[in-house]
Amino acid sequence: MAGASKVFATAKAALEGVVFDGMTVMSGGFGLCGIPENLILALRDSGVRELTVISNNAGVDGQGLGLLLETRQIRKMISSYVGENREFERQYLAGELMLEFNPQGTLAERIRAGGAGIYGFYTKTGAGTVVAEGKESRVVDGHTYILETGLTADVALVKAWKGDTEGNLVYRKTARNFNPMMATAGRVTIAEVEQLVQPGELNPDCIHTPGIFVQRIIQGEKYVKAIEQRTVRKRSAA
Amino acid sequence: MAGASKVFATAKAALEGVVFDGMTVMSGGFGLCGIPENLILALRDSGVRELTVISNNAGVDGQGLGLLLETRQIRKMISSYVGENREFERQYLAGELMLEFNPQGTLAERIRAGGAGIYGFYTKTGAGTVVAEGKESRVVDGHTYILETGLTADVALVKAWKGDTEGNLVYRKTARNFNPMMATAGRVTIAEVEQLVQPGELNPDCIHTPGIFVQRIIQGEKYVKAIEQRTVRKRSAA
Amino acid sequence: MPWNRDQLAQRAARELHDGFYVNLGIGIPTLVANYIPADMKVVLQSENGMLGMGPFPYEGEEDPDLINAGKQTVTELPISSYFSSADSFAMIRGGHIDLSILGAMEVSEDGDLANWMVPGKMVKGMGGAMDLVAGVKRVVVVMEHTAKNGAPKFKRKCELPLTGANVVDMIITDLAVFAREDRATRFKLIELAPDVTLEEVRAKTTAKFD
Amino acid sequence: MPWNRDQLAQRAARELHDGFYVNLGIGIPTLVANYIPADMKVVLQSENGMLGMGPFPYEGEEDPDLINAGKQTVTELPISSYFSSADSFAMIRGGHIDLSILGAMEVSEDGDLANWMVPGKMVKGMGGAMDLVAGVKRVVVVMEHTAKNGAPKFKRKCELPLTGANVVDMIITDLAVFAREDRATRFKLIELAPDVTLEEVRAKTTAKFD
Repeated sequence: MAGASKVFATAKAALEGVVFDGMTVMSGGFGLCGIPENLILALRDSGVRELTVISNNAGVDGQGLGLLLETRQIRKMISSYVGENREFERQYLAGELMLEFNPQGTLAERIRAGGAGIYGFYTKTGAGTVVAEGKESRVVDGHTYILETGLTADVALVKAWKGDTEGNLVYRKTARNFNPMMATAGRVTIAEVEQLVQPGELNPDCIHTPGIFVQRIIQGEKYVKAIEQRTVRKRSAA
Repeated sequence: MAGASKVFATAKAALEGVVFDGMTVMSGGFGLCGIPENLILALRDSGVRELTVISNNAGVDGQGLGLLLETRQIRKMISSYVGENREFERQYLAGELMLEFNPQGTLAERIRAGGAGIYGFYTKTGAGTVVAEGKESRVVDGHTYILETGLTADVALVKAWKGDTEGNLVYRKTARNFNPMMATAGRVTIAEVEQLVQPGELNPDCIHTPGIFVQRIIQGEKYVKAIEQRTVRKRSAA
Repeated sequence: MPWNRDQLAQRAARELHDGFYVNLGIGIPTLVANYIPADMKVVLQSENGMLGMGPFPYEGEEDPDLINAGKQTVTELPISSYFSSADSFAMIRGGHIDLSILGAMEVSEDGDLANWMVPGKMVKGMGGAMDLVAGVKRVVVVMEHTAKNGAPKFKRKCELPLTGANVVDMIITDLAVFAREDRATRFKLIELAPDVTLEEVRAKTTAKFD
Repeated sequence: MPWNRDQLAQRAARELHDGFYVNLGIGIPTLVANYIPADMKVVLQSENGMLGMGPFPYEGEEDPDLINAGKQTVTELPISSYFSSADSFAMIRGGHIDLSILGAMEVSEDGDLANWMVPGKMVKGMGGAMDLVAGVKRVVVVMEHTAKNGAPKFKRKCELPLTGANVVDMIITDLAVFAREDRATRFKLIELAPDVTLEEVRAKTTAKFD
C-alpha cells in the first residue's frame, strides 16, 4: 500500500496550498478546551485575511481565535457565545467585524448536517425568537419548527488527543466538543494531535473520527491547554 | 446515591409493563448481526400482536424477527431490505403484512432525527424515485432534496457488547449498526448485553450510548450470534 | 424575609427527583448541585458534552480537557460518559433531559423566557440556552423577583428578546414560587418566602397569576 | 470476445486511484477488491458501518460481529474503524466516498440507474443503494450488456423503478465501456471488448451515446 502520506511535519506545512483570503474556516473547541492551538497560530502566521470563522466561541484576548482577532484577519464569526473577549467587543461595536449567532445545538447540528449531506433540518430551538426571523417554519402537532441549513467550510481545523497516520482520531474528555462534526464538514480537514501513532494502535471500536474525514494531520509542537475558570474544592482535613 | 435500578433479571421481566398490542418497536441489528436475540424471543413469548416493527431487516426464517413473523405478531415492517425470508414473502404477497421500504441511510437518519428532536430533514437520497412520491421536495443549486421525517418508537430493543448498570453501552465491530440510534429513539429503550459490568469499568471516552438513553438493561441469557454468509479464504500452504 | 442565593438553590433542589437527568445553568442553578439529597440519584449533564458531571477537582488535579459548560474545571464519576456537542444537543433537543434549572432576566405570564440579550449592550450570545428551553422536559427558572432598579421580572410580556416562547414550567424567586401544571395553563402562586406577603408579591409582579 | 466476470472486475479496478475510499456493491463489484494494484492504497467502506474492510477470514476465524454489507464474514485491518449506520450513511451522503462500483438492471442514456426492483416480482428492498448513488462522488456501473432475454440494458429510459436519477458516471459491460465527463454531458463509447464491434454494440444498445 502506498497513498500520499497525510502526515505533515509542521502546522505551517499543513496549511500550505489550502488557505486563501476570504475563505471559510471551521475551528474546533469549546472555550479554550480542545482548540487546534498550533493550527490557529499557523493560520495567523499565514497572513490570510477576510476569514469567515465558524467556531462555537471566539477565544479570549491573546489566546485561541483571539490571536486572529488581534491581527484583524477575521471578517465574520458564526458562533453561539463570544463573551470574555474585549478585542472582539471593540471590533464588533466599531462595525469592523460581522457576527452571526446560532444557538449552540443548532450550530453543532448545522455542522453535522453539512458533513452528512443534509441540506437542512427542522428544529424547535429558536422558534419564537430572533433566531427564527427570516427562516421558514412549520407547525406540527402544535409545535413550531424552524428550518436550519447545513454548514460546510473550505478548511476545518480540529484538535484530537491521539491520531494515527491514516487520520483516525480519538478525542479526550470534554475536549471532544465540536471537533468531530467539524472534521466531517471541511472540504479539507486538518487535524492536530497530541500523540501521533501508527495504524493499529487505536481501538477500532473507539475511533471518534474515521480517517476518511482527515486529509492532513500533524503532531502539535506544543500545547498550552489553558484553563479559563480554574475551580477547585478544598481537601477536607483528614 | 439510590435510583431505581435499571437492571432486570430476565428479558421477560424487562418487557413487563411496557409492551402492548399495536405498539411500535424498533429492533437493532443488520441482518442477524447485532440483533437483540433474547429480547426478540421474550417479545414473541409476551404474545403482543399487531406490531409495527422498525428494523433494517426482517431476520431470516426461524431467526431474529423471523420468529415474530412465524407467530404473525407483526402487522407492518419499516425496513430497507427484507430478502432471505420466505415467510415474510408469503405473508406480504398474501396481503397479511404491510411493508414500508426506506433507503438504508434514510432509515438510519430518520431514527437519529427522532431521537434528536429533529422533525425532519432534506436529503438527496431517493429524489426522482418512488421513495420521493408524496413527499415534499425542494431544488437547491440544481440538486433535488426530499423531506424525510423523524421516527420514534414505543419501545426500542437494542443489543450491545458490554453495558454497565447505569445503561452505558459499548458495541463491538459491525454489530453496532442501527443499535445506537434506536437507543435514542425509544420512549422506553431496553438493552441486552453480553457482559453486564459495574460503573467505572467502561472507558468514558468510548461509551457509544450514554446511560440516559437506556431505561432497562439485561444480561442476555445466551447468544447464538448466527452467521448468514460464512465466507472464508484458504490459508496458503506454508 | 426573602430567600438568599443558597436558599433559592435549596428550594430549586426540591424539584429534583430520584433518577433524574438534569442540566443546571450558570450562577444560582449551579449551586443546586450542593443540595441534592444524599439518598437521591441525580445525574448532571453538561451541554459541552458530558453526562455524569462530578464536583470541582481538588487543587492540583484540574484537567484542561475536563470542563463544564461554564468553562469551569470539573471531575469525572464512575458513571460518566463523554460525547460530541452534536450528540449532546441531540440528547437535549430530543427530550431526554428531565429538568433544566436556569436563570432569567424576564419571564412572561405565558411562560416566555428572556435570558440572553439586552439590546444596546454588548451581546455575548445565547450559547446553549435556546436549545435547553426548547428541548428539556421541564424548565425551572430561578431569579431575583425584581431587577436591580426594582422593576418586576415576572411580567405580562417580556420586553427583552426571547430565549424561548412558552417554555417555563416553574419560577422560583427570592419572594415566591409560581408553578403551572402544563404549558396551556396559568401560573399559580404556590409558596411565599417567610414573612413575605401576597400583597408584596402582587406589588412587584405585573404578570397575571392565580 | 466479451469480457468475463473477472475481466469486468479487472477493468473496473482501473477506475481506482491511489488514496481512494471506495464502496463496492454485491456481485461482480465485490471481485474488484481482488484487482487493486499492490502499490496502490484503496480503503474499502462497508455501509453497515466499517471503514478499512479486510479480506475474508481464514477458516475458523469467522467473527459473527464482523460482516460486510452483503452479510459475509470479513476481517479487520490496522487502519479499520467502526461506526453506526447513521454515521456510515452520513459519510456516504456527505460525499466523502470517492467511488462506488455497483451492479445494474438498467441504465438510461441520462444516467438514471435501476437496480433494486422488478414490479410483479417479490421486492427485497433497496438497502443502501439509493443512498450510495445519491451521495458518492463517482458512480461506476458494472453489468452484462444485455438481459438474459437479449434485451438492451443501456437504454433511452429505464422502464424499471429508479434507484437514482442522473447518477451514473461510467458503465462497464461485457462488451464495452461508456463514460461521460460530467452529469450534464452524454455518454461516450470509450472502449470495446476484444473483437467486439461498434456495430454489435449499437445493435444491442438503445441508449444514445457518442
